[in-house]
Amino acid sequence: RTDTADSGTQTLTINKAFDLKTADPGRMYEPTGQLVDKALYETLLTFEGGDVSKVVDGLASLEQSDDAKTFTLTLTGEHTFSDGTAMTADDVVFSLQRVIGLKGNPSFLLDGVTVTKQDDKTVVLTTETPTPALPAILANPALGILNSKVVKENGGTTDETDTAEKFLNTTSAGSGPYVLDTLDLASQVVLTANENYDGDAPGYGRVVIQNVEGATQKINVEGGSADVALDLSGTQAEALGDSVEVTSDPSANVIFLLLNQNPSVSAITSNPDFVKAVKEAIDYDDLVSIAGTGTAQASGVVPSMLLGALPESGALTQDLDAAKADLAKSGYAGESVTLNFPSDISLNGIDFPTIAQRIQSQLKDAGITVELAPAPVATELDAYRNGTETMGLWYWGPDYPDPSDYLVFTPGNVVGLRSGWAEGANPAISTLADAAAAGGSDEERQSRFEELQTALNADGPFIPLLQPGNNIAAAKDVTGVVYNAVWTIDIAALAAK
Amino acid sequence: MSTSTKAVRSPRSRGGRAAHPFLRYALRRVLTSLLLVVGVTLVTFVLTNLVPGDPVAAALGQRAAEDPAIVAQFRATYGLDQPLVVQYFTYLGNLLQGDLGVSTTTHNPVVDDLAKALPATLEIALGAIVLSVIIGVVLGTIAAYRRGKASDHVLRVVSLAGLSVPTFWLALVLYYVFYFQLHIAPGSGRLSSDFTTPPTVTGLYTVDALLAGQLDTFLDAASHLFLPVLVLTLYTVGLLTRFVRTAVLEILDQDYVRAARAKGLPTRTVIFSYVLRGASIPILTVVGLAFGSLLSGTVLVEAIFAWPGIGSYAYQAASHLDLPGIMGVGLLIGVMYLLVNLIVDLLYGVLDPRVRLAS
Amino acid sequence: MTDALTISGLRIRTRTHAIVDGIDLALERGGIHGLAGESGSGKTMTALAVLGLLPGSMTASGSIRLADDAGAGTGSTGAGSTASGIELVGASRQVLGAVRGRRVAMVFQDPSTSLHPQLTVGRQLTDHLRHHLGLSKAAARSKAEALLERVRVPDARAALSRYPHQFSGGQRQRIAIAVALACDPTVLLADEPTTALDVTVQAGVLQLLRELVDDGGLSILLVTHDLGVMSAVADEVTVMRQGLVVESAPREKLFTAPQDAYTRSLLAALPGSSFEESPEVLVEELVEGHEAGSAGGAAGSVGGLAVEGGSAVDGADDVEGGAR
Amino acid sequence: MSAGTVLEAEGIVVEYGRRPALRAVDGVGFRVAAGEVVALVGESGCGKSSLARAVVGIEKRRAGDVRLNGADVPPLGLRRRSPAMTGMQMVFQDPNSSLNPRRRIGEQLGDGVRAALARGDEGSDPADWLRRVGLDPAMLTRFPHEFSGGQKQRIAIARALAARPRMLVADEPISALDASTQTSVAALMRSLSVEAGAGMLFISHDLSVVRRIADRVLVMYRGRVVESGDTETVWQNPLHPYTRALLAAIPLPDGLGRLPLAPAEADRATWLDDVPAALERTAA
Amino acid sequence: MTDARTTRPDPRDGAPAGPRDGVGAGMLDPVSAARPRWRRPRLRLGRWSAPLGLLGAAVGILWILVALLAPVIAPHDPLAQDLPILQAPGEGTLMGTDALGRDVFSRVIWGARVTIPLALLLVVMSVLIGAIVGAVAGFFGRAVDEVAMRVTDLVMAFPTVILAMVIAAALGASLLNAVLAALIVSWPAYARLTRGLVLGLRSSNYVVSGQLLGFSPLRSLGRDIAPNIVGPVLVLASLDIGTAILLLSGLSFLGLGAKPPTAEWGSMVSDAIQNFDAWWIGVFPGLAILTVVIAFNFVGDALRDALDPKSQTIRGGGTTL
Ligand SMILES: Nc1ncnc2c1ncn2[C@@H]1O[C@H](COP(=O)(O)OP(=O)(O)OP(=O)(O)O)[C@@H](O)[C@H]1O
Ligand SMILES: Nc1ncnc2c1ncn2[C@@H]1O[C@H](COP(=O)(O)OP(=O)(O)OP(=O)(O)O)[C@@H](O)[C@H]1O
Ligand SMILES: [Mg+2]
Ligand SMILES: [Mg+2]
Ligand code: NI
Repeated sequence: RTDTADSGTQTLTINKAFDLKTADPGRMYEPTGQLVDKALYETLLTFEGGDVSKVVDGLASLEQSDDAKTFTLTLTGEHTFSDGTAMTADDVVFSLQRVIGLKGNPSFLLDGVTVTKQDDKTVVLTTETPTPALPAILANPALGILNSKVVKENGGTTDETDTAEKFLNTTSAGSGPYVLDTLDLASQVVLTANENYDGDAPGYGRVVIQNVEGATQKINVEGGSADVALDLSGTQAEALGDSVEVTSDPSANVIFLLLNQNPSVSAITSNPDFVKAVKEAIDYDDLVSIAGTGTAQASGVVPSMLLGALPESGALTQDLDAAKADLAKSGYAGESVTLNFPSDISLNGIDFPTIAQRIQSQLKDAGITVELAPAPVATELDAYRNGTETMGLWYWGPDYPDPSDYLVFTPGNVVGLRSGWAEGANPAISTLADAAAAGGSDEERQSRFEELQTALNADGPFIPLLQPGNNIAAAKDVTGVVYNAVWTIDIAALAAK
Repeated sequence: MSTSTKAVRSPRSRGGRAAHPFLRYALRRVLTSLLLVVGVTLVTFVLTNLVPGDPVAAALGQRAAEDPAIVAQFRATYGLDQPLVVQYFTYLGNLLQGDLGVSTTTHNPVVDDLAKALPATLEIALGAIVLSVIIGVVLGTIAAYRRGKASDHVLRVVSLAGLSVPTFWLALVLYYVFYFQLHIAPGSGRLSSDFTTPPTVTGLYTVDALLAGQLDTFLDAASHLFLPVLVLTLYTVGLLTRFVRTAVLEILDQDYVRAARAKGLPTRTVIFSYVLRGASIPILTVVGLAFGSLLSGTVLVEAIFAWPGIGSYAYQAASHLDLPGIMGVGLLIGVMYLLVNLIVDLLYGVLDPRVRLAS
Repeated sequence: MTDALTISGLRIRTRTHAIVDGIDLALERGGIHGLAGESGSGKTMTALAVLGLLPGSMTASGSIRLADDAGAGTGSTGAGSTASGIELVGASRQVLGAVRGRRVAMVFQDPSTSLHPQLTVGRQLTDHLRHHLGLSKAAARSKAEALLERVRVPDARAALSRYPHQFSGGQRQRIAIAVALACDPTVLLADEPTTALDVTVQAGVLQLLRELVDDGGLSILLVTHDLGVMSAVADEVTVMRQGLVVESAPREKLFTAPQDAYTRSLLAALPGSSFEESPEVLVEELVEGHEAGSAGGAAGSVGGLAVEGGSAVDGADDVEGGAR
Repeated sequence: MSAGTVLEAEGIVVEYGRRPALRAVDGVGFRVAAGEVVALVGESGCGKSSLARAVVGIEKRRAGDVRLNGADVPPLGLRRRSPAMTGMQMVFQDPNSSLNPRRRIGEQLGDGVRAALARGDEGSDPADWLRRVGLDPAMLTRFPHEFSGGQKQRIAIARALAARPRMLVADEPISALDASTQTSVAALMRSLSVEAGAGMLFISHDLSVVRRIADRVLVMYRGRVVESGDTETVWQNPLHPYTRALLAAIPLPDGLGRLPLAPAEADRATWLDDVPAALERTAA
Repeated sequence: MTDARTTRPDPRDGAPAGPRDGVGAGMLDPVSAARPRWRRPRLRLGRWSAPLGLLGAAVGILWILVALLAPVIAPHDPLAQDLPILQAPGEGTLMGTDALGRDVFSRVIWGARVTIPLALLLVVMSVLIGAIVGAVAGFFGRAVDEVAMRVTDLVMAFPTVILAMVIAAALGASLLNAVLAALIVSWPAYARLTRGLVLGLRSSNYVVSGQLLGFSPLRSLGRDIAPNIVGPVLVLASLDIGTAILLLSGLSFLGLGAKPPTAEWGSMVSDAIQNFDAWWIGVFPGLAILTVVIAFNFVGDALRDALDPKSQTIRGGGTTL
């Protein structure tokens, strides 16, 4: 390793378990992509550090109408792209319209949003329905602003005919602190400092993000061949020596269990008493301890760092006696219940098979026989989406840091349907959900979401289990490591001591 | 009164009575190989379509697949809305133009992906095969020469053990010991992160680094090769040692070896010019086979060492139901397997005058 | 002393049993000594023992003495030579290396397997020439060409760059003989050199062998079980059976007045010999021989037939020995 | 078809491969009478085995007819051979490969007996056959590996004869045997087949044995029969240059040290000449 | 009197000639025993191969006993998660505990019940299918042979692990499906071997003799051919048990075989990836695989020496697992 005194020319090595599909912001919607694009592109609005409950100005400042239907964004100051050209409202319009028009993975972020240019510095976004989440959405790196001229020259359009992905996977076209040097989806991404960046030069001149599995990450960061490791499990983090600094926070991912409410899928899991029994049979503390450092029990479906999260006191607790009683009430006769789960997902270092096995063992103690049915995500997603799983173990990561993203866990909505929870299956909860969706002040929203989640915990088919710990290990000489629920870490904020 | 052993003629004259000139034969082999390749694509195609999952679900994010427009768009882009038969023939048609489709996981043309992954795999596979041929031939010859002696038995045990080690386990153990405990070997990947990829000529980092005169890059690339190559080598060495031993034993039994010794030639000459040359054809055959199985074996090894080669690519494609990706890998490995066989065949001609001169 | 090679008290053993059990044999200078005997009697092993090429599982004891080269006049006497010649049993690697191919050469039974199929004839003719005599490539090649002409391989120059499979069986055996003769050895061990050849071809090879001896300098130990061949070229004949010499005599004496029962039975099987018998008699012998054998103790009573038929009981052991 | 003829072959052609085809047998015809031993001699590779195999039907004939007792001999295919055709049996050169190593010899001899029975011929006792070829009947339960090469060959002969063949084809049945047994096995074959009234085609390159047991000889050269006739006639008065060279090249075991005559290269050219007078001669 | 001069096989008797048809048509041909040169299987164990074989047999039997007696031997329920997690060996358990607090030792013991019988099943099935296909192809030749051999070519040209991966993915991960996937890739080796042997034997003198005596095809196949190919096929099979264990545990390692919480060696090794520090989780099951495979390989090797000192077969399409 060739360390030089000047940190600006130093190489920073980050280990990450890749789920990288592209570096094109218009198509990217995976954690690794967020991490990379955050360094390459700038967004109109953004978050500061790890606080995702409050949106701050990014490239632009925001003016929002009271009905949360009109959002006026004005570019602040001068911004230049990596090739030296200045950013204008045209670039903003192009970038946002491109995301919408591509119909790529992130296009849903701007569903129903119309983008219009007001003048060279100002862009107006309008929506049909109130969209209080839009500011938080705009902080997503997928909505990073592209150099429209360069992208258009390389096949960029604002509809499906766009062919700029290839170009954006070799060269970046943004205004962020770094530019893309090389991108290999399977092995590594190399970034170099953007010479035309208008902010402070980033701490490292060259950043290498390598695709490495959790266990190896630990070795690498201990041995010094990696500076930052992003996917350590709790146990791995605990076992790290003093040579590294570990930042542990619960992540924004919520791992939950679903029990199908559709009687034609499963008679027993659609039985409310059985659902209750399962809720009471699970030993949540044990699951947390298995998962290790940083992990917390998920009180409700909304993760703790978001507005509207349920306080710890509202969380489900184990009560084996009640479980036995409810089980008896349900008429469960010892038949085996299938638990489907993706076998190849490891979330923040926690293996789904591990959790599934633990749950199986816990439920067995309560008298419930569970048969595990793992399958690769690719295969299992189908059953999950079609709502045909009897019992499923999944997780939900926020698409944007706003509780409205969690309304999907209600009857007739996306995740609700996956658990066989049809529209009208539970009118009380639907009413609570409608109220939560309406918007309002932060306080109002907070209490409405709490109510909704309390009801969900009591009567819903979902069992929030864990918010796995996000353990970031960094060499002692690296500063600025802050976990962010959207982009994991801001690479540009890292610097050498 | 003579006891006839005319039947002896040339016991290994496989090509001795070739009805066709060698070239015709080679051509026929190429043609059948091509048919086989088509067969490989067909099998992959059918198999991947049997998989119950939906590639759309796998390729799109959790949220995006909810949107029917996005899904339809995706299907149209990748031609998944066509009937299977049409899809297959489209694939074949494109194949003829060197187009293997676009991977649904990486969104890159499969050809480009493979072109990038292949050198990585070749680097370890070639390293392993070269190493194991050298070691295997030396050990096998020693074992044959010392047949029945202690060293023969030791080699027998060692090579059988080599064949018995689960590669995936060995890779982990070596990684644990050499990297985790002893810090001798470098971590995963092809290069340490402080080195930049040498200018691409062959795609083999070691070779490219040398060509570019970057000695330290070469050393780093070579040190990364060490463990994966070692793991792959151990298995093949076992196979080759056992085989070379038998092949050499067979040759040692030949009159021409006895004749060479009766001529008073030094042992070195006898081994290299007579014995090994005689055994070269069967040895070549196993080397070809071993190479094939090496290619297969890289899947696990690459997974463990995070080696960005064909194996990793295959695993990624298979677990994401990436149809073009899987078919591309199947095709590539199939073609390589056939290529290796073809090369072996052609080398027979070089090594065996009876084949070369048959007309 | 006129013997080129003297074998005395030679024993060849495997770990478990004796293959050759103390034989004496003298190969007279400038003559052809025929060695006959039943299959498995140890003829080949005897020849191999001379060159120290016995299979690893066998050991030799006794004495095999190679006479000094005085008569032949070529080459120098190697290490280990004494007034009475060089002892080959238990000789060092150096001594054997100097003797093999240089002073004692060997021709094998099957010409198609005793030449390396992947090496040109030229290479096989010259590599020991260059090794033993230190000749240059060109010199070795011209010597090789002369050799091929001497054994009458047509188009000798072109033949050098061809491969064994491009020659007929007879030509291959001539080439093998040329290879053996390359360094002007004094002793040639020929192990059934014509068995694999057609009679018409065999006749040519026999003539060649005779010529080589008559030209002087060479002595041949000719292993064959074809009594016709033996009668045609051998000067002295030794008959072996089960690792022992049963009879050794000048050719004419052996054919006209065989002493040993086994020799007689061999001759009896020949047409035109004074021991001729009709097929019917032979068949009866075969059957009787079996009965005698199974009755118990008629080892060798009616010669080979008895043994053949009578080996019923110990047949299995024999096969075991043979199927190594 | 003349009386007493068991086998009649006409214009047999055998070729191997194509482009260019190697013509191993080039239009050979002959007949064998009951109780007659016909020897086929010639140098290695002249097509003796090919002819024998074509006669039996193991090798496909490119042309020509073979009739056994007047019935056409079909090539040996996947189908089961008709009982009539089991009247022709063959003995092979290599005794080690002619017996199934996994079956007791009694059983294998029984196969022969069964073949005879299936044809409606009279059966026989396998033990009896063992005795006839000079082996102990008690050995019936043994496996082939427990026998020496000569013994195995005698068992193979016994099996062939147990099928009560009308015609026996023997392809160098003695050449893999030990010098001292060759003659007696050949003699045994002759006496047994003559006794059974079967015709025999006996292939050998050992002319001295041929002379002793054959009634007639066919001399083959390069796929053609160049000379044929009564054994003694051919021996005493060979007409074809190849036959002459062949006979002259036999070393005589007379102990006189006479070198056999080796044909000159130039002579070989003349061996391809046809000498019609050399064909089908009877005793002078 | 012996016949020391074992006549070497005539090149014509064997598989069809032509420039090494072997490599193209049958990978086994150029080096394998297309014609059996062995005689009856008298145990002709070499001085050393016998002890090794015996050692292998002993270890193999030991493992089989372990499998049978697992409930008795294992100190814990292999599935019970009642011990402290990630405990190092020695601290109350012999081989430590895994990430869920299960006793590794008990799981290794119970693992024998999973892999060994399945590997045996796999080999038996491969032998049956392969031998039947190979025998039919070799004996009846022509179109049947052509089709059968092209199919084996196809399967063998395909990367084993990837094929198994796709199949297992298609059928869903389960041990039985893994066996099925492995079966699809492993029968061709036997088909090849059997075909080669049958082809060689078909033209052998004793089979022809039988045909001349009026044997029906079935009788030829059953009496003359089958008994003579059993030996080499068994040798290959015994050597293949090890390969089968490696393949099955490799598939489980990739998550395509055993389902959790089954105590299967391959998946236990893969558990270790997540807990690198806890070396005992992966090392012991790996050693279990290693010893079983070595044991079977020793036995197979000794068997090969005993049955046929000269023959050797390359396992086509072998897998590095
Ligand atoms: N490599 C070997 N290891 C052990 N025994 C052997 C070996 N080679 C030959 N023998 C045995 O040695 C004995 C003598 O064999 P040898 O080859 O000398 O006989 P031979 O007289 O040359 O016979 P033939 O006429 O068949 O060539 C035989 O019993 C044979 O089985
Ligand atoms: N299966 C085959 N394929 C191609 N050529 C063959 C085949 N069998 C025989 N030949 C060739 O046909 C010719 C005649 O062979 P055949 O075996 O009939 O000779 P032969 O007289 O029996 O010789 P030998 O005395 O050596 O047994 C030879 O040139 C031989 O090489
Ligand atoms: Mg010999
Ligand atoms: Mg023949
Ligand atoms: Ni995508």
